[in-house]
Amino acid sequence: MSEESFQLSEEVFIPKEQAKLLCDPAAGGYCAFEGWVRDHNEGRPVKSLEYEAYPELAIKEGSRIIKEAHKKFEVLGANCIHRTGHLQIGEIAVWVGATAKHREEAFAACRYIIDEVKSRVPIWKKEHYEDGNSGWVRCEHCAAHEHSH
Amino acid sequence: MSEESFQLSEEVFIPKEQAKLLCDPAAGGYCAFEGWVRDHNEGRPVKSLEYEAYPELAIKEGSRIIKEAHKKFEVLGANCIHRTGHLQIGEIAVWVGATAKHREEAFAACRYIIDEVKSRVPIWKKEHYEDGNSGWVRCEHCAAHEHSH
Amino acid sequence: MKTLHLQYFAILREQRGLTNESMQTNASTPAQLYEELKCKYQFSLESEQLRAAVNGEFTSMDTSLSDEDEVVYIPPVAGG
Amino acid sequence: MKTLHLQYFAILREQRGLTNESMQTNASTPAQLYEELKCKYQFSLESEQLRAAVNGEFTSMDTSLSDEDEVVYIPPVAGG
Repeated sequence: MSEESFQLSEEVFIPKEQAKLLCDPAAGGYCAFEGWVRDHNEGRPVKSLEYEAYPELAIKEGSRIIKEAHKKFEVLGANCIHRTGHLQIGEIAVWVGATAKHREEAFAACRYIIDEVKSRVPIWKKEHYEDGNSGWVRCEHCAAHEHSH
Repeated sequence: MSEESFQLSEEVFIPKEQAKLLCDPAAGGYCAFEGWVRDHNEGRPVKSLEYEAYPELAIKEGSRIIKEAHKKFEVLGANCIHRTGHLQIGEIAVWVGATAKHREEAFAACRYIIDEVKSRVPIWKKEHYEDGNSGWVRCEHCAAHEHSH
Repeated sequence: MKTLHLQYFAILREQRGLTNESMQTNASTPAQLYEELKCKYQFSLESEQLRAAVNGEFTSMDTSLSDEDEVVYIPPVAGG
Repeated sequence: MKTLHLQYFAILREQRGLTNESMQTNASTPAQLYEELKCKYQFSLESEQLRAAVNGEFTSMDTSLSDEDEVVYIPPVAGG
């Protein structure tokens, strides 16, 4: 397993180049997930997204998640790369790839990694709405709540 | 949903070109699965694989599976392409891609499609082993059994 | 007697040594026809391992065959 | 009094108006320090919504802080 199994990228990246690193003649199944910037969230039209990371800890925690996937599932390879900065609709925000002998393990590892990354890695998402407003996802409700009191 | 949601291909295909067809600004998650030709099966070194399809019915049944995925899950798009002919180690035998608003549905649809394709679509796989022997997967055990009596 | 058109795939194609043929038969179902073929060409698969397709669609091994039907036997599949 | 180094991210960075600062404090845990900061800078998030990282590693909000520690508060994450 490479030390660079979890990466942050300020620039657009090519999933295929990441997938190539996972090539392995023993692999029978490859599962990939890509998170794309959607044009709406909870009914609100979204214009663009901003991702901000705490890089040092994000890379540590992300790499731990990949290591866990190796332990839990019989994966041959697993990688994840997460964008930071300002992203437009349709851009890839996060990519996960996992290979295994059989598809079950490839699916399970890929799913595990994206779920854990989304809930544990210190990366934050700010939505810029069509109406000109913006908000930090999962942080602003409380903010709004506070301000209304 | 395109009529060509399930395709057979005698030639190498580029997953990225298939994935492009699924681009959708409303999609937040894209899950893909690729089946790769492995260098072994059940402990036996494999040199290459041959896929043979009953094309007319394979396309019908494959397209039905994609339709089912649309009904069962909230997918925005789903495609599958399956190779036929003689494939070398590392080549892509089958590709499935599914997009949805959220990742759960993208994963579920992708998994459903590959599982059903593998068990229902009339495509057969012949393994060519390093030792010069060959056999039709899931058909030869019985054959061997018959011959030994 | 009816005329049936057969297409063979995978292991059946190899064991039969051809991809398609037309034949005359008294068999009234795919299951009956297969017993005839199995005996004649020493197919290794048992009838229970097969599915039948008639005129390009899956069907029961016990469906009634009509004159000029196209019959295909589907060995256990192994795509992907 | 100890000196602590703070880095701010996301909503905390915006509400504080800067990315990092060093400060002198008597706070002995990240939780205590946050109450101080929250009051001073009117942070909208409650202490219970945050995780703390000290010197580049996740830690409890009740851990003991030492002089020259680097402290980061982690708002609810939303990657991907």
